[in-house]
Amino acid sequence: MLVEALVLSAILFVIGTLGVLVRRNAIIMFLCIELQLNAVNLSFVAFSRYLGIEGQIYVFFVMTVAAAEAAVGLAIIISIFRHYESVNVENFNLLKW
Amino acid sequence: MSESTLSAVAADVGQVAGGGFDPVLPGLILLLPLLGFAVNGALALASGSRSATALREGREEDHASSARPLTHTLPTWVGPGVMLAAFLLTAVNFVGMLGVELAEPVIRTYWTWMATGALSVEAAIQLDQLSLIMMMVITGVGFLIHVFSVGYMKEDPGYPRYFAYLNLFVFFMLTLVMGANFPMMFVGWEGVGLCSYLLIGFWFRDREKANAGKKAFIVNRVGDFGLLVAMFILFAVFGTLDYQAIFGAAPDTLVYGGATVTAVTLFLLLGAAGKSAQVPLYVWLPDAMAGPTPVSALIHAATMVTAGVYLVARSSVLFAMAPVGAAAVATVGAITALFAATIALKQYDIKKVLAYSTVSQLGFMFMGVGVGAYAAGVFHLMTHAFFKALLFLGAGAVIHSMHHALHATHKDWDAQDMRNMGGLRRFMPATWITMWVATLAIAGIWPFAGFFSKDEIIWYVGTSAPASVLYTVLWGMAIATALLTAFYMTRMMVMTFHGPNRTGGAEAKHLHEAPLNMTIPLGILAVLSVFGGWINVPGSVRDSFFGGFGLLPMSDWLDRWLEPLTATAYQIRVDQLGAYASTSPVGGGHVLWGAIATGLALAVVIIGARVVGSREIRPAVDSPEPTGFGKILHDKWYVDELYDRILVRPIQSLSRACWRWIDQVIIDGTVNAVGSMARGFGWFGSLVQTGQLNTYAFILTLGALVVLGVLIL
Amino acid sequence: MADILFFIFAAMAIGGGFGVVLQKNPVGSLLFMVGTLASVAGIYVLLDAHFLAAIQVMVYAGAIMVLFLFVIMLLNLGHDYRDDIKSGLGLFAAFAVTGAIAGLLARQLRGAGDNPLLAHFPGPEGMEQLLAEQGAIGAIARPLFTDYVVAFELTGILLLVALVGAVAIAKRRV
Amino acid sequence: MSGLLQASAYESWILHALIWLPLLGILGVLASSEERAKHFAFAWTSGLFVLSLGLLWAFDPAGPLFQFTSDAPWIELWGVGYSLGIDGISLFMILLTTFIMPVAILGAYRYIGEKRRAFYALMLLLQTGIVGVFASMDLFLFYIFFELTLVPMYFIVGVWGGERRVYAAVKFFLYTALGSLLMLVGILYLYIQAQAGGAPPSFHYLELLGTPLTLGEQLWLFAAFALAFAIKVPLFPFHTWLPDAHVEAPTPGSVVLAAVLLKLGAYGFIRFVLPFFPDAATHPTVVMVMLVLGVVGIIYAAWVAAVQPDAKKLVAYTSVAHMGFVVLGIFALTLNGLQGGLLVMISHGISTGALFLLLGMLYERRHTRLIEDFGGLARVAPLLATAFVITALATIGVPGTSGFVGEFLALLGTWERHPIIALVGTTGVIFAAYYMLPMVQKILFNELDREENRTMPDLSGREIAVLAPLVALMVLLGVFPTPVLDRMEPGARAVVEYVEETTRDGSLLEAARLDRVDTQSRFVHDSGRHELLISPDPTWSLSDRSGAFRIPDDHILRDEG
Amino acid sequence: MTLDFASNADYLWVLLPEIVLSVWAMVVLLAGVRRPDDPPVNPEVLGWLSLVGIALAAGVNGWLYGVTSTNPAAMITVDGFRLFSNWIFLLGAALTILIAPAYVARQRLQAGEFYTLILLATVGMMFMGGTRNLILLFLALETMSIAAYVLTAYNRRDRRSAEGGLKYFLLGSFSSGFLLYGIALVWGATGSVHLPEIGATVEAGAGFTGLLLAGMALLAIGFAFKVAAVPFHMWTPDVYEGAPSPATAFMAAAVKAASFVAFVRVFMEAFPALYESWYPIMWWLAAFTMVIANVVALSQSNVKRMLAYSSVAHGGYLLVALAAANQMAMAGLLFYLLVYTVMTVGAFGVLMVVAHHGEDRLQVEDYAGFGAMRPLLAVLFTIFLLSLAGFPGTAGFMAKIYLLQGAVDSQLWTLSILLVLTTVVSYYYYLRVAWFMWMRPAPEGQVAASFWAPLPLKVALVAGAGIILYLGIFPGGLLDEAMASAEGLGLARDVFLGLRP
Repeated sequence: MLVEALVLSAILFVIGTLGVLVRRNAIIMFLCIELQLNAVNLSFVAFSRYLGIEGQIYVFFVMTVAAAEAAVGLAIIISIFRHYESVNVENFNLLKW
Repeated sequence: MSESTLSAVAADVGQVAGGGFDPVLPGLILLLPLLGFAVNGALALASGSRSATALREGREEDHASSARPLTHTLPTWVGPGVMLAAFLLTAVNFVGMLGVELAEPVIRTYWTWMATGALSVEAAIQLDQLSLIMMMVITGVGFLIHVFSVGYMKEDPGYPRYFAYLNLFVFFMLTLVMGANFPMMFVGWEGVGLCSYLLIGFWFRDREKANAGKKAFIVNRVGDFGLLVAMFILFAVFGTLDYQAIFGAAPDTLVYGGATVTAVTLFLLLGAAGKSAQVPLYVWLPDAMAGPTPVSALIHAATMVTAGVYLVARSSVLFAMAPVGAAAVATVGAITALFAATIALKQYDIKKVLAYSTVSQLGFMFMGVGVGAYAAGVFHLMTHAFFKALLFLGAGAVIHSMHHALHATHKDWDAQDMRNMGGLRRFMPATWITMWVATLAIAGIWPFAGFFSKDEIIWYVGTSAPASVLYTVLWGMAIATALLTAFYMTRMMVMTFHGPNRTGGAEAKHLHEAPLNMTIPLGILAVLSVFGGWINVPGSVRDSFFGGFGLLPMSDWLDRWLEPLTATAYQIRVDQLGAYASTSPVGGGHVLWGAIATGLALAVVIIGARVVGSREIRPAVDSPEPTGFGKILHDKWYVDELYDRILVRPIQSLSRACWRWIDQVIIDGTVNAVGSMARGFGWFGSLVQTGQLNTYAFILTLGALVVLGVLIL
Repeated sequence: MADILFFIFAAMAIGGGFGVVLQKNPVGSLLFMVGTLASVAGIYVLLDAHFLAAIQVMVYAGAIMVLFLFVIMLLNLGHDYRDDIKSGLGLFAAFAVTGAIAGLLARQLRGAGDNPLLAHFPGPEGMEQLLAEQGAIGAIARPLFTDYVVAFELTGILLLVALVGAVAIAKRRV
Repeated sequence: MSGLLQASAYESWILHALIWLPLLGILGVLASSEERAKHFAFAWTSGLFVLSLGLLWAFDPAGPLFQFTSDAPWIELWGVGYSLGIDGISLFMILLTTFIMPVAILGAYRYIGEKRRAFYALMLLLQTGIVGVFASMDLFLFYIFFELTLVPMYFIVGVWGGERRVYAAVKFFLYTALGSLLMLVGILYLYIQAQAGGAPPSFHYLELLGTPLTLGEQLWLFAAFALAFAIKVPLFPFHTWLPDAHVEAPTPGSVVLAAVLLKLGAYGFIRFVLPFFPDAATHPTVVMVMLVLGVVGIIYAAWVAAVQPDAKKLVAYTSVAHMGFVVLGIFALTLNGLQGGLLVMISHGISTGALFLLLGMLYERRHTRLIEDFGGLARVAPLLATAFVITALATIGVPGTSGFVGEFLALLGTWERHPIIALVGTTGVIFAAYYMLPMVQKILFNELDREENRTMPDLSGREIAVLAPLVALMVLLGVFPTPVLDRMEPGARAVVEYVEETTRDGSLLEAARLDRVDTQSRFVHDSGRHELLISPDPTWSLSDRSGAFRIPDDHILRDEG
Repeated sequence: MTLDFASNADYLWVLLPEIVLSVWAMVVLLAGVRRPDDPPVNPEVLGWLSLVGIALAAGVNGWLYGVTSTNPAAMITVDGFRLFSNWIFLLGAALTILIAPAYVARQRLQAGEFYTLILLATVGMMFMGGTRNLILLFLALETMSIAAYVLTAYNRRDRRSAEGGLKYFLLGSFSSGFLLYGIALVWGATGSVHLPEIGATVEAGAGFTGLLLAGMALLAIGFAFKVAAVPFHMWTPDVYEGAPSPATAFMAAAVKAASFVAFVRVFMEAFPALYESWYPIMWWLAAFTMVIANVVALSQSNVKRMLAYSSVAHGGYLLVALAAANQMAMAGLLFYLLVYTVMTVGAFGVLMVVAHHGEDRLQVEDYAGFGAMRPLLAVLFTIFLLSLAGFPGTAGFMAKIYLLQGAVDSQLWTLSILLVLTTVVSYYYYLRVAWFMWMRPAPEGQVAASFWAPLPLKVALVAGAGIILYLGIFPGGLLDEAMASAEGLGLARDVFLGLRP
């Protein structure tokens, strides 16, 4: 089941990546990033079954990070929404070139 | 430096040279003109500053109206004074040398000039027969011309500057002939060129004159290039540049007629041709007449332009070893002589006639030294110095007078155009007589100096290499040139002094004889033009009618005098080519051909006087432009135009092209293009920076893919 | 049985993932995400990580996703999704690149089960034993507060940073 | 004199003083008022010049090759030492620098109107850099000083320059920096190679000397070094920065640039390129390329100079031509050529420096540099005209001036090996007249046809004081260059002979592999006139590194991903 | 003191600098708290207060030199590399705090939180430099990153700040995902997240190579993003431009330094045996980064953005050290980071002065006449620019030489030449600022008073310039220190060249 889980993890990771590439809604992009982290967590868990319980602890930490990121990220999104009245990243191109 | 000067003086005083000849203060001969230069130069700066101040205040300095300041009276004494002293010193040394058989030159070394590695060039002077003869001519004629200049240049605001330059010139000329090695000679060589440049452009306000000076310098530099290269080859072969060492080792080191010596001689010839205004580098000399006339007399007739002859004579050993080189010298000389003579036929400017005449005569000298008759070449050099200086000074006196006359009436005629003169003999008889003496001398009429020197050259040209057709041709050219010379000189004299006066009535009143300080030098030179030729009369001639059946004081004196220097060359020549023939190419000996020559010349003079005298000459403004062949001659065969077309302009265009295209477009263009490209790339690169998050993420992912791929695959 | 369950969960997770990416409505995406998280939680259970499965559902799906939803609602983003997904070349390129990455990763993962190293570790049996001995929570808690105490403390700082940061940025009045 | 020098332990402190005292002077300049800064700077640099004059007496041509040596560790980790020492070559380069500096500063009294303190501070900084380059015996130190000269010059050109000053300054900076940075890689390569046998790291000149290198390596390194120096010299076709920099630079900047900065390049060739890479430097193709570039530079630059409407640009191009002679002299690889090249460097420094000063004086008076704006100046400014003419003559190498001796020796030396090249190069004397005389004529002679020029003042006392020593030196060196030649000869001879001996029988590598100590000592021993001894100073005594280990060649340049 | 980590209490000692700084951060946070109606606390005071904490941490860091760890399995090391990098972070933080107050005051930012975030980010960095555990590394990295995201978006009145923050946050988290995935795979391949253990496993060939390579690639990607290597640099210019200037300075200097330190430690301790595999990656990253960043920087007219590209370019130079992977290069990297931190913060300090302590005058044209009006500041700026350009006499030169030596040691000729060539390119854009500053007249109406530099900023600038010049002339001691600190790292290249047994 290890390989299967890993492959699933990879697929989820890539789907997350895909989401970041194709979505323009900042929140959804962030959501996709969360999906990536989740995918990695799956890898950790899959490995942990063979390599020991540490993997689950790592997942625990990753979740913490994800939560922290969520807090800050959503704060930033709120902040930018106040300026642009939008979360569509295509509008955010004051900084370029 | 101070130590060296001290040791130089010590060398002068203390040492006694071998051979019983003890030169008296030879260094001082050099130093005196330099001293004169220093004094006059300082005065010139002072005077220049004063007139500059005047100029700034809005008025032109005019010395003629005000009393001559000290800066103008002092040069009168300093300039000629140092020359007199130098001449006397030279004379003392000359007399001292007369009494001894000097086989080796006396060399005085003052300090080491350039020494590195194998090369060691000393600041040394060499006293031998050749250099002393030259020094006598330079200081003697030079002194006379200085005296003449006092009168001639009196009213010129640049008077002290003039004497400074003149003194400096003499210094360099003396360095040229006294130097004991090639580089020392080269110092003088370029130095005289420099002074010539400064003096030709003396009246630099006139663009033409300044241009002439520049032209002289640049053309001279072409010659200097040859001389430099010759020195390089000599150093590469001999490892030294001292005369004694090179000439002593040359016969053993070099192969007769070998490529090396031929190359050396050809490059030396290039150098000599530049300085002595030989084809193809003669073009600067006629233009050099832009300078004050005494300058023309001193530099462009008597001394500097003969440096080439001196060089060939000095390097006689080398030329003797290189038959091709020697033949080239003779050929160049013959072509120059004939060519210049034809141009002189149709010139109206009195100085231009003399200029081309000088070129022509220098050609004679080249012929002489080219065929190995070094003594004859030097002989003609000497006599030519006398009569050509005389001619120039005489012309100077004429111009001086004409200038005054025209100036007084504000007539804007050319003071040098012979068509504006005529009948001047009434106003300036002394000038007239002395110039006729010189004319007869240059025409080669017995017993004037030119007869002996020129005919000697012609003789040697014809008899030097009996087997060679070349020399026979040259001989014919020489004779033809001699006849042309007689003609154009006569033409000049007639147009200037005879016939009716064409200056105009008002002007004629102002025509006058030159002052004493100008006529006395003329007189002395006239005497020399007569008797100067008597020092080197061949024995057979001396015994004939031409020598008054032995009445002449000496025979072959110069030949014998120069023998220590020419003996080696002569020996090589005899070994390789055989001795000179005792008859001319078409038969007949010295005396016969002497008679023929003088007879022909006399005939030409008389006929010429008749022909020219009978022509109606109108002032320049009324004269028609010459036509036909005459125009070609008048326009000097269009050589200047040719040079302009094939050399000067192409180089200028090329220069401009180099600048505009290679420098600015190709090199700078490339550099700037690289810069612009980099910035362009930067701009282009920054375009990826769209500000779009998706794009960024995409590129990031793409990068991730690449990294993954590279690492995994 | 476990395998069948795994594949069911996996399919759900993948489907949910694509739903997240391709659903235009943010709220829809969010719900798909919850589904995925739940599926993954199921797989955690299959992989003997029961505690994590619970946390996953509670913290991730429960707390974090609600936070997202809260923000979406707060910003009233229900309507702002017309050109929310790239189309055309961009979409294709994104699929190509991510597909290639997936391929590469899959290629590398192929033999993971045959890792010789695994022989040195207790493996699933050891894991089950550990869980049996210490319980799902104890097995995690013991190393977390001993071996990984430093990391644990660091998460404290991390959260402090997030806290301070979020407040500093998002609070309405300066 | 020598007693005084001995009593003050002159040789132990003079080089340090000459390098660092200018920096100290910066404090003085900054502390003085805007008005006084120039006086202070002038006094300070003059004092330094007087100090440096002692070198003439203290330097013993018969002594060891490198004198006044000192060695202190600086960055021990890399084996970088604060090592100083000069031979006859650097001696005169240093003297030239210390001499030109006060002259340039005095000449700039009126030219520099604003931000004077900054200007003189930069000049002093520049002096530190230049003297440092000439006095360094450590390549690292050398490099630092070499680069250090760029910054003050950049600002001097850029701040006080003419209209296109920024372009010129940047071009100057980037051009020269490009070359020197590549050289830096070369230096590091050499440094690594020298350690290959397990020797301790060192950047010391004598330690790096004789590092065994294959011909291929030598050619690469030669290229890296030569590019740096060729740009600096500047050699055709890397010369285009020079006219721009010269034209835009303020007078003192031009003076220093022409007089000293260009010499850094030629000095580098002599000091580093030839002895370090003898096989490459004597490789027929390389030699031919360098000589041809030199000759092309001589003629091409002369031609281009001749058609310049801007007098300063004209003079700038003449610098290129002159440095062509230097390159000829260097790559002729003969003693005479090298000595000639060195003398051309000195002479060019003096005469071109003087020309720039003169043009600067004209510019101060008329605010134009176009030749056509002048004419007939000899009448209103005879003193200036006199100085100008003498300088011009020295520039075109009329015998009796310093220019001649150098060019003569350089060409003579070139002829010994490469007659055709020398022949073509000699035509440079013709073209020198071709570019210089028309300018002289158009500026000084012809009719005084512009009203503005009629009221132009002649040289002031200060200007005379600036020009007089220059003119005097031109003549003095032309008449009596022996003191210079004598002192330079051991250095030049050592270079030539070292190159000759290490390349004899085909390869330096073989010889060097067999006994490196021997090749090194050959450099410091001279079989000729002077008995040259290694300095007793043990700090740089040569260590035995025979049996040098080398990385196989296929490891070199193998770093593609 | 010798620590064997038999008890976890030893971590208290070994983490003392971090603990001190964390505690102090909270102190600063509390000190900055005011009721809404009260006037805000003076940022300068808080700044000095923060500096005290940094000084304390620095003191403790110095004390750590006397501590040895006997347990190689400990999560936190006390090797020279950590301590040296701590200096860098502390210095960067201190300088940032010194230059920040005027900006903070003028932009009405919340000073307490601002400094707290900087200090906490520094704590994260110090963990990054000190840890050998990948998970801890990840946490530390996130601590630093999240603080950086917040700092970027900190100026809520400025939409550019918010935009930069969002971009940074999204892309940063995105890349963190890669990094984390890399950690997971490496753990899966080797069964350990402890760097020396991983290294040993890899060297023994015991790990599973397929996973390992993928994991290593993902780690490289993650770090490449953090150090802004081309093509993972896309966020840098935007974020640097958008962020408040002190935050930019902090990110460009310390954040980048921390990322590099972690990058180096991971690859040097865990994967030296795989040098041959990852070396081409570093090579190409370095090459691309140097070339593209420098070239693109040429076309920037906004100085802040130019400095952003310049920062990317410096990352390229540092990557050369990574490609060289020998001790010399590692020492060079440390030295370079230190110098780079100082000069970057210095440059940003002057930039802020010109920009009115805001985001107003950032174009290069705005520097016209600066030299005439504020010569001293302009001289300082020139020194920083020259140092950034790597000019002799400045520390930047010594640093670059150090890197070059490392590269040359590994015979990376092409990279070395690329490095110097791109350095020449960089001269252009650095000098361009200098020429506007010195060689252009000031626009009408510009007065010297509009360039206002408060005391702390001056202190920072003078100190920075002093350090730059001192290290440019007497770098010896610090070079030795860096060399000693890099002890044990950088064996990778040596192993491969066969120069060492």
